[in-house]
Amino acid sequence: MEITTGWYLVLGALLFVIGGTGLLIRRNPLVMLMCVELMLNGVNLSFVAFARQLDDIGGQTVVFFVLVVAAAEVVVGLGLLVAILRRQPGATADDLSALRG
Amino acid sequence: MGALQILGFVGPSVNWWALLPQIILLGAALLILLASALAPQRTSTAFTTITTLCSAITSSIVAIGLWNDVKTGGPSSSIASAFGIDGFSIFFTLLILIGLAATALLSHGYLDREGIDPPEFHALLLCSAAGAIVMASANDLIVMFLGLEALSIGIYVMIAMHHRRSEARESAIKYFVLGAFSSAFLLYGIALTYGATGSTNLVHIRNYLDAVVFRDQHLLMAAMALLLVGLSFKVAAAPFHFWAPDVYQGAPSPVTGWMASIAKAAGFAALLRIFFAAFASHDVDWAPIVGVLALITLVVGAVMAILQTDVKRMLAFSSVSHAGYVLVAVHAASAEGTSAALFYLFTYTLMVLGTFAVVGAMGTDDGHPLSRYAGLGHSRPILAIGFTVLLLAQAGIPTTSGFIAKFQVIAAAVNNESYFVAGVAMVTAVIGAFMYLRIVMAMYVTDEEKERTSPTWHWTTSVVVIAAVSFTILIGVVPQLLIEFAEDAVPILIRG
Amino acid sequence: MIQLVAAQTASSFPVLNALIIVPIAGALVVVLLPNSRPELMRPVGAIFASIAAALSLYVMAQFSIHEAGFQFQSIQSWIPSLGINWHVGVDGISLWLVVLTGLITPIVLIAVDPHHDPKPYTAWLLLLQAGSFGAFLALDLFLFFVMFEIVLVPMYMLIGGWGYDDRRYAATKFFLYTMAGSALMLVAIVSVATLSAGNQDITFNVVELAQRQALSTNTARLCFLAFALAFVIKVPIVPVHTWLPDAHTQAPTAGSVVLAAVMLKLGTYGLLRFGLYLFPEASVWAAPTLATLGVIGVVYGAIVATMQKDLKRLVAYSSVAHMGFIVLGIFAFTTQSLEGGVLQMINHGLSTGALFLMVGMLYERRKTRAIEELSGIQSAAPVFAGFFTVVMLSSIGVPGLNGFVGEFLVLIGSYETRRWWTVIAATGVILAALYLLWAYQRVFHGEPTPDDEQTPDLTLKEGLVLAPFIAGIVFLGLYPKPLLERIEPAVDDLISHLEQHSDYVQPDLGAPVVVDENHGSEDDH
Amino acid sequence: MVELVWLVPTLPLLGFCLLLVAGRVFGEPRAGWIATAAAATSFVVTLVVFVGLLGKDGHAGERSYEFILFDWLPAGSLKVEAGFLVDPLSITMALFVTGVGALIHLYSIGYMHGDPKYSKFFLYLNLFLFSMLMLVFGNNLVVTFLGWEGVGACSYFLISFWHQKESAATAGKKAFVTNRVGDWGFMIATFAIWSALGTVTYTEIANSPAMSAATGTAVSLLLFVAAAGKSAQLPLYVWLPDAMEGPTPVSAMVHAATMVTSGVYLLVRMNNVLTEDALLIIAVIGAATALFAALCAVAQHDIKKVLAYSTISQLGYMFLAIGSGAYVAAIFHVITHAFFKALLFLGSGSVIHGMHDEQDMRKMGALRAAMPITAATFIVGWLAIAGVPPFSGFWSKDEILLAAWEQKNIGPLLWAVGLITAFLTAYYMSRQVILVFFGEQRWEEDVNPHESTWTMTTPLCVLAGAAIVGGAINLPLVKDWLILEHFLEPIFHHPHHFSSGTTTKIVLAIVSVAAGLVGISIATLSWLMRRIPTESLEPELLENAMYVDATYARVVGGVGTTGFQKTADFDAEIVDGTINGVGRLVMKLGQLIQPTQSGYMRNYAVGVAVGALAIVVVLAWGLLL
Amino acid sequence: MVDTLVFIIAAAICLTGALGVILARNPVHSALMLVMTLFGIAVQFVAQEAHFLAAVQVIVYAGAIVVLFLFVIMLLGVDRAQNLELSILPIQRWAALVFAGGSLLLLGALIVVVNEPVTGAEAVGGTASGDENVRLLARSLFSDHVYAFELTSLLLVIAVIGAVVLARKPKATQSAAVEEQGDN
Repeated sequence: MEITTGWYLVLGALLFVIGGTGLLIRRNPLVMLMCVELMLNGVNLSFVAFARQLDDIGGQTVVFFVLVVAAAEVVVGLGLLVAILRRQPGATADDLSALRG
Repeated sequence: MGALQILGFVGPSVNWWALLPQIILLGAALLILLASALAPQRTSTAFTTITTLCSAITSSIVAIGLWNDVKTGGPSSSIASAFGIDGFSIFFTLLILIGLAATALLSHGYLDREGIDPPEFHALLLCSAAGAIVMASANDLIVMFLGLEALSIGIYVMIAMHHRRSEARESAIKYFVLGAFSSAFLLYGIALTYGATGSTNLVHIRNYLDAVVFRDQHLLMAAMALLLVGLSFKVAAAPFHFWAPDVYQGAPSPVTGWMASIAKAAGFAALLRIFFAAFASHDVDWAPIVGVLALITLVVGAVMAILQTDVKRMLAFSSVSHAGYVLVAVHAASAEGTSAALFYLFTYTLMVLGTFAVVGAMGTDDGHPLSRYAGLGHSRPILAIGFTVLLLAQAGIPTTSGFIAKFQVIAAAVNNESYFVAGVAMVTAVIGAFMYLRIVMAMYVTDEEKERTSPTWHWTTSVVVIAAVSFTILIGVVPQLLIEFAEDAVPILIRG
Repeated sequence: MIQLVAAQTASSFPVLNALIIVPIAGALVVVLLPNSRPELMRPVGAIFASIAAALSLYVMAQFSIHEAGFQFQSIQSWIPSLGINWHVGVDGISLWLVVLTGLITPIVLIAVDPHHDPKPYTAWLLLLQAGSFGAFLALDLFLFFVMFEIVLVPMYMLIGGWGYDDRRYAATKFFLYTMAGSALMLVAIVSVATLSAGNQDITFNVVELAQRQALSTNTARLCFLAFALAFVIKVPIVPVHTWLPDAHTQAPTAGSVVLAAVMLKLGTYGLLRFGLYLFPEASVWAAPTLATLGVIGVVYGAIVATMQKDLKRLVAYSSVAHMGFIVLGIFAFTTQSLEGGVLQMINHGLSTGALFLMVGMLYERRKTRAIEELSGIQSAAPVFAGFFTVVMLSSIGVPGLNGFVGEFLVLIGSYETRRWWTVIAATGVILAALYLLWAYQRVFHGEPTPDDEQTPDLTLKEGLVLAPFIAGIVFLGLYPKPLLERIEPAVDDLISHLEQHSDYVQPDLGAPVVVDENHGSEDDH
Repeated sequence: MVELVWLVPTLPLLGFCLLLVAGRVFGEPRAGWIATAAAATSFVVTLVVFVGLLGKDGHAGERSYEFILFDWLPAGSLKVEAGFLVDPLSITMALFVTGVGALIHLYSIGYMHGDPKYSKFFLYLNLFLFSMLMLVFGNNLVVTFLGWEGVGACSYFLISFWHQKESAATAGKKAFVTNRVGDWGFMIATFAIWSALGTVTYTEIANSPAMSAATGTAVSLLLFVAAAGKSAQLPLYVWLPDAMEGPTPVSAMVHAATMVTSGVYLLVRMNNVLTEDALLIIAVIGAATALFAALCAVAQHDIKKVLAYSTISQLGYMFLAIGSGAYVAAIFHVITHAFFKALLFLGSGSVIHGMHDEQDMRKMGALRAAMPITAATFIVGWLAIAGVPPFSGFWSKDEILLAAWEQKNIGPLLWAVGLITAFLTAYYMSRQVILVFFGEQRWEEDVNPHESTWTMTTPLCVLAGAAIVGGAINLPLVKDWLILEHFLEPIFHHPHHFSSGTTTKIVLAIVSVAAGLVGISIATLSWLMRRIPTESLEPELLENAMYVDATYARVVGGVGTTGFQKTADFDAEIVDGTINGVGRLVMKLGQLIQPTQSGYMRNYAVGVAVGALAIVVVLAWGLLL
Repeated sequence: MVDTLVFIIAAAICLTGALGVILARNPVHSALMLVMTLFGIAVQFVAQEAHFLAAVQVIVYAGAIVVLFLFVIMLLGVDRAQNLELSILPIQRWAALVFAGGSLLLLGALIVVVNEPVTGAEAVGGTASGDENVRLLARSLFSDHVYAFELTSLLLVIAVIGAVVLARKPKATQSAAVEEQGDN
């Protein structure tokens, strides 16, 4: 059988969903960050697939920017985590729930 | 660039004049950083504040110039139509610059009090302001996305900069994780839009949607849905609002003000540009769902607000219901509705900045319990009356800008024949009013007349409060000018 | 607003705008007075309020009698892009309410001592006066709504700032209840304006909209209901009246007086000016229901009043009963009933206002409003008792005093179109005697307790404060013609408007059977 | 001369104003004299007007003059003027109102001696006189209503004049509220007349075509309700006995001579709208009241209570007359009754005064020696009311009985009731006279009763005179002697004429006289000579006025109060509760969704994720279209 | 045929990696699983003729980002195994189930209804065909998307500032004395 764009899209979507689910079920903030990365990669894959389908380079260009954004987010996110875990070692996402109601 | 030309490459034309506001802000940011890096002793808050203010003022002057150009020459776009220059973008540019100036003034006293490094704070403030401007004037989804990230990431850091409070860190991480999560959705929406229309450029998307009749719309619809989700998160519309109260409560007050006013405004700017301008041809599809979101947001915001005991949380929920109001205007999917939304955002921004100015000044180590405000009417009558005006304006009492704003939103909804939405909006306004009245009551109706320690007060704060109050009342009495401004600022998509 | 007044179309002095501006200016002046001179606040405020009062009297004097339309009109463009104008004018229906508003405020300012924070107190009262003027004068729906809402704030502040123990609850309830009522009215206002725009440009001009009558029957009815909801809550009509007793009881004396004398009228006035005028067909359609509610209010209010233990609550419920008469009169649609209704608004303002003043004076003396804690006041303070008696009789509706005139016209007018409603409503006069006389007996008759014996009698100042009320009560009771002849053209105009836009036809009342020769022949209309 | 009519009410009004302003300054006795002067002059002026009226030709309808002061309530087609109507009826009423009134003013000067609120009393009296004259002279229903309510208010003030006494205060309130029930009828009647005839002015009503039978009857009955309220007929009479809490002159003037007869006046005034059916009902109720009240009077111990019930009973007579169509007879009785009842009340007042405020007849007796003038005059009054010829009471009562006899439907029955009442009247009055003035002395020595001052006795003598010769104004013996009847003729739509032959008249007269004498003799036997055991003559039932009042009190105090209280609670709990409930409901809703704000960022993420999913599904499948 | 095979294998790698990321108890394992996924995606890029992107993907992601992750993990020593059962939010799992299941259903439904090709749109950013992928990329990067490109610099500046600010130890003056103090 011949692999159409749809297949790639489905794969991307699956990655996105898995990432999302992971963020919901994991409470280790680092892993949650990874899950976000998964989602972004799913999106990247879709972009490339579309680019291919449309025979349009724009889609690939966009992936660059996504990479940058991902990098920036990770840097800041990890910075935050470092700042937090320094004071509350081993804190999980659920431990950070003083603000509520 | 020369070498590329040899390769037969021609870069897109750049309207530097139009870019100038952002460039000024970034320049200021870099200036501040350099100064702090090179200066031997700790950079003074005064310096950074003044720099920020000056940049804000100069770029708003530029923006006003641009406004005149647009009025005469009509809207245009620049850099391969990635960047739109129309009344809409300039409207928001000005709004953001006002917010920037106000936040700078608020932070001035605050940073010294809390021992936060001014250079980084103001640099980040300037950067996220630039991001917001980009978001508002982006003609391209990717540009818009980048602007949004710049705005948000800046805010994450600004929140977390308050080293000494665990609440600050908690709210930072919450906002960060959820923000990243939702921006992933947004990005996916962009991807699907790209797939469905073949471009991320709004102009192209608009033209394409006008021209083509889809075999099946699922892809486009999914795209719209995800874009809506991403942006609804930014503007804190239910059910994507959960972060707002916690984050607002934990964040330093100036940053809270910035989030509640400018982040929201920029989010709505993007929302309007994408849905009202680009997806105009499909409003029958998106308008209803926006209406539903508006209803949920209004109700949740109002009903939750009246349960709160912490003033900052109250205001957080009230800002949620305000988002609901703007959504009602968006839901109208008409030029009238859009200008109503713009008017609302403008007035709301100033109200909320003034409000958080007071809140910031009233802050204590034990948060913002309502009791903290007891007797304020007697201990600081001027401050109290100003705060009262701002609160009543948020409640939408006449002769304040808040009422005119609500009125226009209702008018837009009614013109759109969505009477139900309008009715619910008004009813929730009543529910919300209860919350504002509680604060007013606390200030004026005190059983014991015990004199309280006056809040730590910096004159810059008073400047903001006075400006906000006088603007609120002025616009409440003679709104015509601002209304015309908003009417001229309805977004227009132009190629090249 | 200021430069709008400046932009007045010259011909005549824009007295109505001045009416609204003067108190606001007064409020500003008072706010700017130094805090070190608290004794200045009320006199200065009273001066400005009195200027406004004088202006209102000027309006009354200049008002041309046999003219139906709006007089002293002044229109300035306000928010052109929304089709909103600053449009004020006065006709026979609003004239006397304006005068009442003008006169009441200075009196209460002089009469009632707030005991603390005289500055904000004075300022709020002045703003209240300005807002009330605005609401009665507005001929632009938007402007009216603005004024209708804005008056809530000063009253809220007065109750909250100078009220009694339970003021928090009362003030909030008052504010939210009325605001909730007017919430839907705003939607209706916009709907009316936009839907009747058609191909013409949108306008909020009441006169214009009333002439267009562009709404479909059902839309008009829905809008009318939205308006009516706001107004019946304000009136208030049973069963949405419960904010009133709380507000009245907790409010400071000045608040109670203005609330009773002026603010409640916003409801009935609104029903007349906007309900009947904008939605004639819908009004006729809803008339039976509203008239019924009015009658229920008359009887129910009286019954509940009888059982009150707090003097202020009792008066508050008596207000519910009296306002019920007005509503009945309005929705009986006859010249007499409408004139009676308008007149009754004034009468109720005088008598109930005076009652609240006196209850306030009593409270100042005895620091209680509980009926069972008072007795034999008449022996201790005969003059006070005498004044109270006069006002009470007026409230009961004894002929020769103003209360009777209004009630009588309302009832005789309603008898033709709403016979059985009238028969029941008339029992209200029995109940009124019951609850007031019973209260009077318990408070003023009997042997005074030791504390009561100390009760000082009316001071000269208080007497002077009450004098205008008494004078008005007696004068209106004996010679209401000056009012009636100014009210009548407007009322007839309204009725013919009703007949023109609905299937209602006013029965030809009292066609004279004989022309008696002793004096001029009857005038038919 | 007739034009002077405006002075008649104005003078008492002036007196009122004068006393209102400076009553305390004048003090005793000047205040009293001022008031009396006002009343007296007003009587004189009335006489002048009367003479002026006599100057006109009665049958050419010239004896009806209207004087319009000003437009009172001009509203559209409704035209209500403040105006006076001078005609035989109003002038007749005015004459005895002012006359008797003046005398009672004079009497009060002595009676109220030493009262702390001396001037206030005369203030009220003058105000009352003014209101009463407005009632009488009003040229339309509304002005009459003004007076109607005015006298009501004044009687309220006067009854609760000594308001420190709980009973007095209550009695005043009771009087006003009960009267209000009647006023309700008055108002509705006015409305009905206006909507039917388009006018409320008497002259125009008189010239109007008749209303439809139903309306007519309704109006008549409503008017009768009004009259029943004022004139204390069943079932609204209950206030009158309690009204005796007021000072005795008040009882004499307000509750015997003048105010209570205004009901009669109203019906006579409106005679042309009264329908046959209504008249029958009026007659029956009148008769019933007469009998009932007479029975009650039999067993009273309070000297004034007896007179109070007797008043009710006599009023019943008057309505019996009206019901039988004999308006003249009614007015005639009104006048004579005014004379002798005022006389009796003032006499009783004099007795009470002399006995130092003792009102219980069981503590009196043999007072004729102590107070001869009082005794003599009182006896005159007694003979008059007992219907002994030639005293005035005989003539008027006789005419009423005759009219009753001739009543078409149930004449003889009504007559019989009237006769029994006459018998009872004679009995209980004799009982009173004997208990008070004759028999053995039953008061302690230290009381030493004394005759009253001349200001009090003069009125007694004058009234006594009037009570003797009062009948002369309408003697049936010769046609031309029926002065009153001829005088009043013009105002009647269907002038009433007795159809019976002379013999019938004479027989009936004899019978009634006989009844009276029987009553007197029984009383003498039982109370003076003690031949008949008296215990049996004062049954509990009658002593307590057949418990009617008690029943009312129980109903009002029981069912009424609880019902009202229930309503008040309903208002507080249900109506207000609902509103507060709405608020609580909103709060509940909030608490319902508050858990979503759990503080766990992963929970919040669920909101985003699931929300996104939902929106995608909704949009992709156009679920909202 | 070959590309089918490639797709299937690569897809398998991606999905196992992804599942590994979210299911591994130990964050370190998660990180490594993430690397695996990223490689799989790189392969897919190649299959889509986005050679340059594939390279960047490997270098930036696997090379930089994941290393950063591991670095932080080690730095903070949070490499403890985390038991999923310990999750204190019971409803959370059901919510996740709803999301995952719902999304999969949605995806399935879309696969059924949406028929190839998924989009009817046509190229605007210039063809992406074949060998000179890099040149095309560069051209589009510096023409159509130059503004976005410049914005990334802004983003990176913010990231740098943020990293500095957050990583910096708070000045001893405050940190010791008024730890956990201050207004907001």
